[in-house]
Amino acid sequence: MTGVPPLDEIIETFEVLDDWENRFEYLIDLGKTVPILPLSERTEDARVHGCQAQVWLRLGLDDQNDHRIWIRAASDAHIVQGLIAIVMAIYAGRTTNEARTVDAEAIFRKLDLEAHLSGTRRNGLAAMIARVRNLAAHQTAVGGDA
Amino acid sequence: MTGVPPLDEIIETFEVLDDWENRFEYLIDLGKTVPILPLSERTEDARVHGCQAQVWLRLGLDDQNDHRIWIRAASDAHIVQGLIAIVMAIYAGRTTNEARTVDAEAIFRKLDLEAHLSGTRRNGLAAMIARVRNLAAHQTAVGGDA
Amino acid sequence: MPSTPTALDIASIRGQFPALDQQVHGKPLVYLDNAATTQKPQCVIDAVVNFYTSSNANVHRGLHELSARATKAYEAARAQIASFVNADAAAEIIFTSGVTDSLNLLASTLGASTLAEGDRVLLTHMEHHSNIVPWQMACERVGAHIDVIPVTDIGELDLQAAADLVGPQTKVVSCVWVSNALGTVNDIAAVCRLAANAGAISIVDAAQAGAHVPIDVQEIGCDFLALSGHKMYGPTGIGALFGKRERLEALPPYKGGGEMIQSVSFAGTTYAAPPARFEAGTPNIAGAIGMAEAARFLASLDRDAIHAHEAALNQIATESILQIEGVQLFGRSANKVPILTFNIDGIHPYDLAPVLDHYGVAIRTGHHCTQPLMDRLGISAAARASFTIYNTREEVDVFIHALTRARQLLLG
Amino acid sequence: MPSTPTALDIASIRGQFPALDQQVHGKPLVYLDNAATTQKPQCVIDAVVNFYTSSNANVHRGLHELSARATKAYEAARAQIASFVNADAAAEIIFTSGVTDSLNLLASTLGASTLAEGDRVLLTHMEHHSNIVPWQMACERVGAHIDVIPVTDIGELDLQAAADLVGPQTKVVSCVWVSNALGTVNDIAAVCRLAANAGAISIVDAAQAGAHVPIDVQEIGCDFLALSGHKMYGPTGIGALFGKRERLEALPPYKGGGEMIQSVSFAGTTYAAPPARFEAGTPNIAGAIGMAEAARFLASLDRDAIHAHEAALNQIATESILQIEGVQLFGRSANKVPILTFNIDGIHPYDLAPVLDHYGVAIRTGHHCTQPLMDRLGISAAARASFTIYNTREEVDVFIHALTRARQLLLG
Ligand SMILES: Cc1ncc(COP(=O)(O)O)c(C=O)c1O
Ligand SMILES: Cc1ncc(COP(=O)(O)O)c(C=O)c1O
Repeated sequence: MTGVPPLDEIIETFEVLDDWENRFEYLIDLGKTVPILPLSERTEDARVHGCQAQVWLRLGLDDQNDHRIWIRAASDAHIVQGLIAIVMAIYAGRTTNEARTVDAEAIFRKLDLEAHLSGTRRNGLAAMIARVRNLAAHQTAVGGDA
Repeated sequence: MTGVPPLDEIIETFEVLDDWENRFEYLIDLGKTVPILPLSERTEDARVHGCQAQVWLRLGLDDQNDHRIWIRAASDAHIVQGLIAIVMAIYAGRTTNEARTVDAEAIFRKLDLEAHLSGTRRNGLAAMIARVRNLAAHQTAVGGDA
Repeated sequence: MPSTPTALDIASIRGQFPALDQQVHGKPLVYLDNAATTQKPQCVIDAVVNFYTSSNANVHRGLHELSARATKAYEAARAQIASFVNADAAAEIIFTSGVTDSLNLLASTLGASTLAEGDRVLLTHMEHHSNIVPWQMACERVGAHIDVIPVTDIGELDLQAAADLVGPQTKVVSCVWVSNALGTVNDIAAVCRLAANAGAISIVDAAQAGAHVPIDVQEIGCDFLALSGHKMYGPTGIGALFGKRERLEALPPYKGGGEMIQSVSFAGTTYAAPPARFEAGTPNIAGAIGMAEAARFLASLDRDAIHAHEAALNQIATESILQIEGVQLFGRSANKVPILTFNIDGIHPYDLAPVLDHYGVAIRTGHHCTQPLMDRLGISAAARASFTIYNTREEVDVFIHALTRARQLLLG
Repeated sequence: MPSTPTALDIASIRGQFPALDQQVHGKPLVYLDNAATTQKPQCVIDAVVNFYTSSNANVHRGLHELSARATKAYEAARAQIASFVNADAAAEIIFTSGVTDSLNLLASTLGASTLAEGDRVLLTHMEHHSNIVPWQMACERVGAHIDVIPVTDIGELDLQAAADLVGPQTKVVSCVWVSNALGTVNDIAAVCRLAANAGAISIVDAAQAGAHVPIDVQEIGCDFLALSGHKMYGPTGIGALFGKRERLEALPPYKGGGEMIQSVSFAGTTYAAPPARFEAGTPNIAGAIGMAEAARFLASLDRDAIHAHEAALNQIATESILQIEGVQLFGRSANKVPILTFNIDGIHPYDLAPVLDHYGVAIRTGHHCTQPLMDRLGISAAARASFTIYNTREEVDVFIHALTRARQLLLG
């Protein structure tokens, strides 16, 4: 497992793939690049509610590494797992300053995955982005789930 | 005061009067033919609710006279007083059997006074008709307010 | 039911629904999310537009022409719904904003007037959250309890068990007529009899029944019955609650405001008679008129032919879907409307919907606001394809084809 | 407010309202019943029609294209209303079915969470029944009491007296911004400050403000503010309730049902965060979209020019009506919208409306759902002519002429 590819590569690949089935398969493949979240970490406090699929999201700031954002997450649905990969490509390893300036919605719109964003706050993807933003906004690293 | 004219005469007069102002004035004049309801009889139990104007309505069956319907009523609004006159022309002095077969709404429609009927049950005219009908349906004479 | 239903002219029915005539992702729309909400025929849209363009006014207290017209149209809508459910009188119909609002009205007012500590409310394991949560809230307030009629493996009510659950403390029996998750058409008359025999009030959630089943409250023998406009080809934001006259008269008011009062003073307020008592504030006038038009539309159709058409859709869709490997179909009652709720082994329903969407096929996934039923079925979510009068056999084929393709794509 | 409002092009605004272009009893309609409900511009009607003809689906849990579109449109409507009232976030807007529903939501949930025995709720003597009855019901449940800010002879709030009525037990202050019966525009920011200083929750009934006054909840400093779509050129059956985020988060749920839950089981149910927590069931999706379009329409107008136009209508109508013998005009504040509530000596208002109707003039008569105010004014009913942006000076003339004629007819 080489980990989630960089965001640029993901965007480029989406652009190259001209038919939705291929993009769809790529999204599912992306999901497989997300490092596995051990079952022991899939606890209630890490649950992201509002998604039909189950989603666990743990995130924080890395003490060792410039206080950059780290994300570990998982879902039981392929597509959501793919979306998680993209969220990680967008945010993981960034400083909170960087994270604050990123327009994640615009990226999902560009990738034609906007439908998964609709219904803000009741939707897993939107809730994930909101959690990362919340972390970035408050700047304070919280061990484990923030 | 000669009392409320017979229904036929009212309908004919409405037909002859071809402009609404004249019909309106006639309706108001009709109201003046209703025998006065003494203040002492304008009590809460005789109130008809649901009308913007105040309406008092007392009715019953006449023991002396073949159990025919008697009506005594009053309103503080001219138009409603006129409508009362028509209700009396329709129902007063009838037997309950006769009353049950009268289509009062059709008469008001014919007289182009339908607007006063709308909003059944929240409206004074409709409530008056409903009270008379109720009396007719139950056949039992109740002294005073029925 | 008469024996020879005439064939329905589906194409002509379909042609009345403008939203069906569109493409999605370059494919013709196959709308199979009818249990969530139905599309609207042109006559319903026109009724709403006509109201706004020619008769718009507030109702009941106006003495001018527009207000008289609006009041007349609004009260005619009430009469139309009364006739749609075969109520005794128009005054037995309360306009609400939907089934959820109606059930909250009942739970709140019965909670304040009828339920006491130790009393019991009987629900079923297949209820929609709208027929569970309001009762939980009401019961919590007064210290009453909820009993639950079990659901059998094929998705029917266990009426045998139900009989044992009814006792002297049972004050309310509230039951879904047609399950939005299983498609099952419950023997609602039997449930209402059970309630009546125990002296309990019977309430029918007819959200899904509206579009599929002819409704006769006298035949069913229910005390209350709730409909949502948007699930029976009518507008959003409007619902109708039937209540037997004497039941309505016994209920305290729900919301306070204009129109529901007889007189207001800071010293004390008296309330109007039903239905006004339960319609505080300016009602959804255009909504009521649109819903009545939808009822008129439904009443104008040959209900037996609809039934036959929907039964055929159900049969062919069921047979076809079961040919797909790994399909688990929930709700296998012989008495059901064409609602197919299913999962495919190894595939999360969340993954299914977007794939089908690319084939133009709109289905819904999730818990369908029936989490207790999902628990009962041992699943957390499922996919649901729900058909209605305007769906065709060709659409069943497109659906099955898309599903097969999705399975290939997702199982790799 | 900038000093030189540009002239409004009333004819072009008027042209957007199809219902205004009709005759009544053979006379051009002069619609002066705007405080009861406003007419709808074509853009609002079109927004509703477009939703039904192209994007109709249920919101929030669908993963197909139509549902995504419907959800996006519904949430965009929420954002539009948030911007209309200058809320901090879209999540501070709850869609309800109108001001009456919103005030019941607040009275019910604050009654269950904030009000206790001996507490006091401060209202005013000019409240609409919708802002009285729900509080009477809530107070009765918990043993709280209502205080009433008096109204002066010219129809303004006596804020001096109000200060004395606020005490440590005052938990809620709920006040109308623009009186539907007097036209008075209250100093609502002062009322909200009074509440804040006492640690009480402030609620603004903005039913009449919606169409007439620019709304900025931050400037007012209110905790809650309620709007009805139908009174601000939007559809019937929809309203919006603004609530400060932390206030909404502190409120228990109102109605139970779909969408407002986090999880449901018969063992116990947990609730979603606002705004979902307060939107049980399928919302009035088309209504919300139409209301947002109405807000967009209003926002697109030059509000200063509207204000100037309405002030001119008010002045000319007031001056003219006072020339008619025997006219008593209620509500003489310098700070008012063009609502004229009046009686004519010797004439019952019930008699006035049908006569005016024959001149094409639609006015309302009755207690205007403000019986306590009527008592304060020593009357049981009054006539009301309420003007809005699309009314013209010529219509004022027609109204005054019809009134003069009616007086002759009724007194003569
Ligand atoms: C001041 C005021 N408050 C509340 C209401 C109630 O609004 P709705 O009937 O839309 O719920 C109205 C409208 O009649 C009003 O004018
Ligand atoms: C069986 C059933 N009951 C209740 C409801 C709630 O209806 P509404 O959302 O229109 O209030 C629904 C719709 O989702 C339903 O299917």
